[in-house]
Amino acid sequence: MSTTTPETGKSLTGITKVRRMPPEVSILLVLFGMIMVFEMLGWFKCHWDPNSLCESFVANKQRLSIIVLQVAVTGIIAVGVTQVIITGGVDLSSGSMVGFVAMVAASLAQASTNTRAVFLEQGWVDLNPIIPIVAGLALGALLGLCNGLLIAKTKIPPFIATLGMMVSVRGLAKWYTLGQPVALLHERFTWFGQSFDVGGFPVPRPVIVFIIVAIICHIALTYTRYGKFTYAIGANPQAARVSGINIGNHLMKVYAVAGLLSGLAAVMTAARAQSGQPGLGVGYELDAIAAAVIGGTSLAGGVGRISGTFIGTIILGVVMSGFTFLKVGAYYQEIVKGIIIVAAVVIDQHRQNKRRKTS
Amino acid sequence: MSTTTPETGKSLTGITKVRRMPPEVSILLVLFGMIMVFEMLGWFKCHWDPNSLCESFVANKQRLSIIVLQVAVTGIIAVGVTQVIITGGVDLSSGSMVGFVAMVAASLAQASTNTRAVFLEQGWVDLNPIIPIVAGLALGALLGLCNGLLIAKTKIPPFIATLGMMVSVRGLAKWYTLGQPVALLHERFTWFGQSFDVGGFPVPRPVIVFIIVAIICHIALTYTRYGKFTYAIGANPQAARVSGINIGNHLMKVYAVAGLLSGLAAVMTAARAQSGQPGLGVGYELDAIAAAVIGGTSLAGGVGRISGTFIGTIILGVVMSGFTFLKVGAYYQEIVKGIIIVAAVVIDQHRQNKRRKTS
Amino acid sequence: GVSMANSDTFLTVLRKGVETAAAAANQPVQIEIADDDVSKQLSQVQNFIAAKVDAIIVNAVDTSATAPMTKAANDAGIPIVYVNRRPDDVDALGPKGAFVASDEKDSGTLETMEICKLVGGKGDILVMEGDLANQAAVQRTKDIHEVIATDACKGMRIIDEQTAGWDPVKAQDLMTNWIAAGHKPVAVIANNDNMAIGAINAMKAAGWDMKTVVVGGIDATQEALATMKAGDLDVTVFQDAAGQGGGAVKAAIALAKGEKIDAKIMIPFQLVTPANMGDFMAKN
Amino acid sequence: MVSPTTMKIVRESGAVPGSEYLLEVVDVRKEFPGVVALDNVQFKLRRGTVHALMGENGAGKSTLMKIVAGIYTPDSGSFKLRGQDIQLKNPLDALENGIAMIHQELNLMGPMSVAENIWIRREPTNRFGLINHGEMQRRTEELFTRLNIDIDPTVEVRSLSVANRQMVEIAKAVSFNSDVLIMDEPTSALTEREVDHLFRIIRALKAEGKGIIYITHKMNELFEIADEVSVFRDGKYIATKQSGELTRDEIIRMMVGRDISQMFPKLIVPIGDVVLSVKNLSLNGVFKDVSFDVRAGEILGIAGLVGSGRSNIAETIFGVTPASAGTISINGKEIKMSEPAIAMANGMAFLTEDRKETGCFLLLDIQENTQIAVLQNKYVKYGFVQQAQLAKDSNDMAATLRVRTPDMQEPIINLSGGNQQKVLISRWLLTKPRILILDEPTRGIDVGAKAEIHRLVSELARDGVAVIMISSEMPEVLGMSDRIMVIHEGRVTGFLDRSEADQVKIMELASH
Ligand SMILES: Nc1ncnc2c1ncn2[C@@H]1O[C@H](COP(=O)(O)OP(=O)(O)OP(=O)(O)O)[C@@H](O)[C@H]1O
Ligand SMILES: Nc1ncnc2c1ncn2[C@@H]1O[C@H](COP(=O)(O)OP(=O)(O)OP(=O)(O)O)[C@@H](O)[C@H]1O
Ligand SMILES: [Mg+2]
Ligand SMILES: [Mg+2]
Repeated sequence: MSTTTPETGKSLTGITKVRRMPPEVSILLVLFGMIMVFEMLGWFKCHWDPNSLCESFVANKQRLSIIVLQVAVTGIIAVGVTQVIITGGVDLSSGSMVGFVAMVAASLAQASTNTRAVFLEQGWVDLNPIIPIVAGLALGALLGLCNGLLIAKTKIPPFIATLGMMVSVRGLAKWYTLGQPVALLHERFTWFGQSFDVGGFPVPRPVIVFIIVAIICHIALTYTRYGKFTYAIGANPQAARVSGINIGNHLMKVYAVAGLLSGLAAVMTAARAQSGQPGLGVGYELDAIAAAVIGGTSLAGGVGRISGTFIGTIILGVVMSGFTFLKVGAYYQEIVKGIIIVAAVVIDQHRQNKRRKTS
Repeated sequence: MSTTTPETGKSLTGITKVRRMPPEVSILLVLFGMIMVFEMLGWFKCHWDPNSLCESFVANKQRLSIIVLQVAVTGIIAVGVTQVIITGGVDLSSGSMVGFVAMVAASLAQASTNTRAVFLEQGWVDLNPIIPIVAGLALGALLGLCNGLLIAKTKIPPFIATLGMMVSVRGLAKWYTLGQPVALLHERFTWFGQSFDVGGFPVPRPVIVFIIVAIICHIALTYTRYGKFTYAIGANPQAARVSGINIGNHLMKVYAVAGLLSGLAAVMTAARAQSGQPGLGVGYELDAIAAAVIGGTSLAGGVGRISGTFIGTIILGVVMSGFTFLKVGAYYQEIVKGIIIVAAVVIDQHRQNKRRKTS
Repeated sequence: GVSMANSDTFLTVLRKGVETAAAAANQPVQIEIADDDVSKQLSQVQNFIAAKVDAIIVNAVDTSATAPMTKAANDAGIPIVYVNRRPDDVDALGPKGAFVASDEKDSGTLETMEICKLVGGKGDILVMEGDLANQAAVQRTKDIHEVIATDACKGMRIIDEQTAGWDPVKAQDLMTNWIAAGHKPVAVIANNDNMAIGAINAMKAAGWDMKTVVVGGIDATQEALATMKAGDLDVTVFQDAAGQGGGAVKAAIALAKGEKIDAKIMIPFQLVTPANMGDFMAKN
Repeated sequence: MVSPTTMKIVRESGAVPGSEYLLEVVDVRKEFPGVVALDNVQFKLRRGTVHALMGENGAGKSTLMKIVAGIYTPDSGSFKLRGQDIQLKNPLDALENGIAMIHQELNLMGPMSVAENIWIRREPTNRFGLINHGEMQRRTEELFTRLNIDIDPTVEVRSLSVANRQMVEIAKAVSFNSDVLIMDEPTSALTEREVDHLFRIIRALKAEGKGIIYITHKMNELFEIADEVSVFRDGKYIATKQSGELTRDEIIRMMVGRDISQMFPKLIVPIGDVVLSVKNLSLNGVFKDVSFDVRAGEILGIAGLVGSGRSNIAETIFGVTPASAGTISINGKEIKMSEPAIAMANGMAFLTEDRKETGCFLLLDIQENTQIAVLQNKYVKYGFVQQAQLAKDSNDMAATLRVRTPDMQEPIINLSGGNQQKVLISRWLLTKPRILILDEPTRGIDVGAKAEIHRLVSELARDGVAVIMISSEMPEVLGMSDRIMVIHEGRVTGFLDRSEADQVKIMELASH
């Protein structure tokens, strides 16, 4: 949470200085450790069972890109929810938002080839892809703002406010086309979900978007007033208020940003799925929160960094790909996944405490 | 985990003398208000659209019993999760526990008529219903204890610990019979899910269990040290520690109790559904938390009462039945449900503040 | 009153069938969705009984857990009709019970047998399962294994079998992971069309020629048929959702009127291939 | 080495071994990252004595006491209780062996009632093991009458003012009737009256042969109550003396290692015209019809007994608790103070009374804690924070106030109480306010820094800042104020000019 580099500021008294590594270091090690483990397991496997093809886990272009791609959407959401959690709140509605916004965006991105396009009568087909994208982002921001308003104006706990939104918005997603999926989207729109090739290396556009979003938000949280206030509110709302921060207004901003990012995630999902389904995004909110917490964000508020969340997200991706890599049986995957999530946090925390002691 | 924004105009020392009037009163009014509303809407409806049969909402034996029955299971879980939340924690794993425990209990409650009974070879069919019940409770308590151990020993946030359990235990539920449901249970077991008749009034056994559980836990929280410790830890862990409370040990107890109750809920569900399904209980954890918060439990910890949770649970039941009563379309139900959850909390909080101000 | 297992693409069509048929008979319907939760569905049925509906139509979340609902309805003397999925207690539905359904076992079998035919009964195949907590997924996967066990298809070998939870995006990711793992299947068998299409997207993204791999799904959704037209999807299975919905309503109304009707109406699955796809275009 | 449990049993059996010292700490060492909090310190406590600990902020007093109370475990060193070697593993061991502690930072459970807070873990139970609330109530009232505290045992602690919470802490500690009673700056939030009463309690305990460890930064208290004094400096043990054979200056020299003027003489500066003017300000149930002016360069002291409403008045003026009636005008312009932000926009600054609750961002580092308020209007371009410049200025500010820390990136939670207070003061000084409201500004601050702060405040006044200073410390109010406003139960009972003001007059007005 210390946002200036340890080096600035001369030691005030004769006391020996503390060497501070950024907290990401420890979680980064967890990530590497995990990759190593998969690498080794794969190696053993290939030696024991004959009919398994021997190949490296990470040294594989497609896998590298899928590892990130399959969590890019979760990651975009996680970047937003990290900010919410830093304020001491939580956002359970992001998954539902993905569902609803994806439906709306998709409905505006349909190709005229679709004889049952939602807005066929209005002739809203083959539209410029900007329209569904902007619509999606706007809708997301709007829904996020609703969260913010509820929390700021009515003072109800974010958990309950966003839980309500989670239920209602999922309802909206189903209601929008009465459960019908929205398919056959124009490829000028689905283009955003595809990969492009860089020297034989497939780079998925959602990944690029994820990285850009992460960088922007990292800067915003670390170097701007917006960021400072976000941390302050999470660390001690009363003190923040007495320090002249208008908590209500700021929370609305933060939740709107989170909503905007959910909207972006939704657009990306629709572009990838090449369709909108009311069921899209179920459970994404928990994955996103998990990514943030694995990355060192504290649900107590006041602590957390986007860089950590980024790594946390990658960890989730590695786990998923690792399972298919090792052909872990479908039934065991969930069991193990839960254990890994917990383990990651435990190891990370353990290391941090140790470092604190020994430094 | 959730720092709600400090109320504007609330003194830092807080200039409010808190009247000793039980907080349930306000939420109870919300409940009555809600019932009134449904009653009136139904009345209007019956006058406007001809082919709707005119009848009262509450003055209907079957409906009264189903209102409570359909939330009895959620309620039993909510009673446990309330205690967890009071310690400042949260339990996301209860839903998955219901799934897994229900499978196990059901597998031990099958009738010999079932040619594909899980433990047919072992001859474990037509067992005394005590066996599946005890097994279920024990398993629940054990899983809860795992939560407690994780949180007490590794000091990771309850949210992440129980999230991990949520994923893993759901995996166990599916793995247990590789997704196959467990059906054809012996009626000596399903008996517990049925209603018995009191003067033409159907009284479901799960409801009885729910009420008993609620009363016991209410006493435990209000009149025993177990209760005081629970509140103290949630209110201020540091203070609790310096007062000589062994936080770790106590948390383990609380989570074990929560697990035990999830196990009980699971047994009741299996008995009622007359089968065990790996998908049982999905999302129950959120309903339970919602019930607790609607009932006035604060996710910040240190505040909450079983009596409130009880009323909160009933409110959820009234909402569900109310929709069917008014023939609200499936798609609108979700939308409205979310709104109602939020509204209930808002109204309750609003009333409480008003009362404070004016006292 | 009508209680649907969930609101996936297929059941949505079925629901539409119910609504249109009801509208035709100007019989008001109250539709609830159980989100794949057995006890929720049971509660919904009990709520219907409390609301004294004329008849109850149930699209069972789990066909092995229909007994309590049947009993509740019978006790209240309200007709109950099971639609789409064949309840296990089919012979114990009583005078006021009926079902309009197809046998879930057929779908997976039809799909796999056709694929087996297309690949000449041998080669590596990948299986994409739906949500493992969901009966249809488990059943369809079981069918796949049974078909492959037959002599005709012995040559086929399942190299991996994973769940994508009915979700096209998850399916896409899973397929990409498989491609990354170097799998070169002759066929991909999915539990439903959504996942099949996801898999197709992934394979196309990886630059595979869809002629070289057989892909099968179930449901024959609009999107699926379009994909089939494009030559990407090779097999899907059609089930007359709308027809079932309508049939259920007719049966329900009849029972409510106290008329005597045949309590077992079977509506078979039909295999859809590029050859006969034309017949189904308009149906869903 | 005896186990805590055996020791406990021995104690309960009443067979108290007659060793000269209740408590002996030998060569105890405790390190925190970058800080040697305690460097092989010694400490001995006699029965029936009050032993004062003195030392600058961050000297290690609280740390030592936390070790004694079993909250921290020392890195090395031995520990004797009633002559027996013993190792306390947790607070429970300490409590059961007759060591109770009043913490410097209040440690109470807000949402629980006063009675519940005091008797937690010791609730009276009936024969079914159920808690007997009536009995608990009775015991609390009994305790309160004995200590002559006037607080309703059934109200939630969070609804009490800081001072009242402090009293609850004291009552709780006493209720253990332990042999060793540690008081870490118990009077920092109390006024003379409560202090006098507390001393009466202490003397009684002393008479019962109990040992009291008393930490304070208030010299006069020291000479009034302490028998022995131990002085610490930078985590090192300096010396132990009979308080009788010591003078103020000697102690200060031992503490600081050099001579300093321990009371800063206020600069007499020309008073400008009215900056802040308050008319008939009222807040339902707390205070009523408060009217006063503050002029540029003037320091208005607010005196009053605990719970008289001083803090609430300040809160209302700063817009934390909007008034129910009355007006606030700045430079003649009436302003509706509904949010602190508005007050700050009008050049106000407000150092709150409760460091932990409404001051520190405990999880954030010193830098963040220092800069948060000033970011409202300075050091920000296009939303970006001018970190370099800001770091330098905060650093200088911290240096002037002599904050004891490795660097500005240290989480403030790791600072000693007094050092936290210094950081909060620099937070507000950075904003260069024109109206400065200080609520117990030197609470828990050592003599050296106190003089420093008085100098700063007085210089601000010279530069034309209007200052309102709430203080429960008579010498401070008398020494610093140009005028003193006295509050009694939420009503202004009079103004005293610097010339006429003295302790007696204030007390009269404060308690009618
Ligand atoms: N938990 C901690 N982590 C790191 N450093 C700490 C911790 N607790 C105390 N310190 C450091 O140990 C030193 C002694 O702190 P301590 O609280 O004992 O001082 P003190 O004598 O009580 O000061 P004050 O008079 O202000 O209360 C300080 O430099 C403080 O920064
Ligand atoms: N949250 C609260 N609930 C009820 N009464 C309160 C609350 N906070 C303060 N009070 C009462 O309001 C009056 C003013 O409190 P305040 O803290 O302003 O007094 P004070 O003069 O500042 O004394 P001190 O600050 O030294 O405790 C006191 O009677 C106090 O007990
Ligand atoms: Mg201290
Ligand atoms: Mg005060």
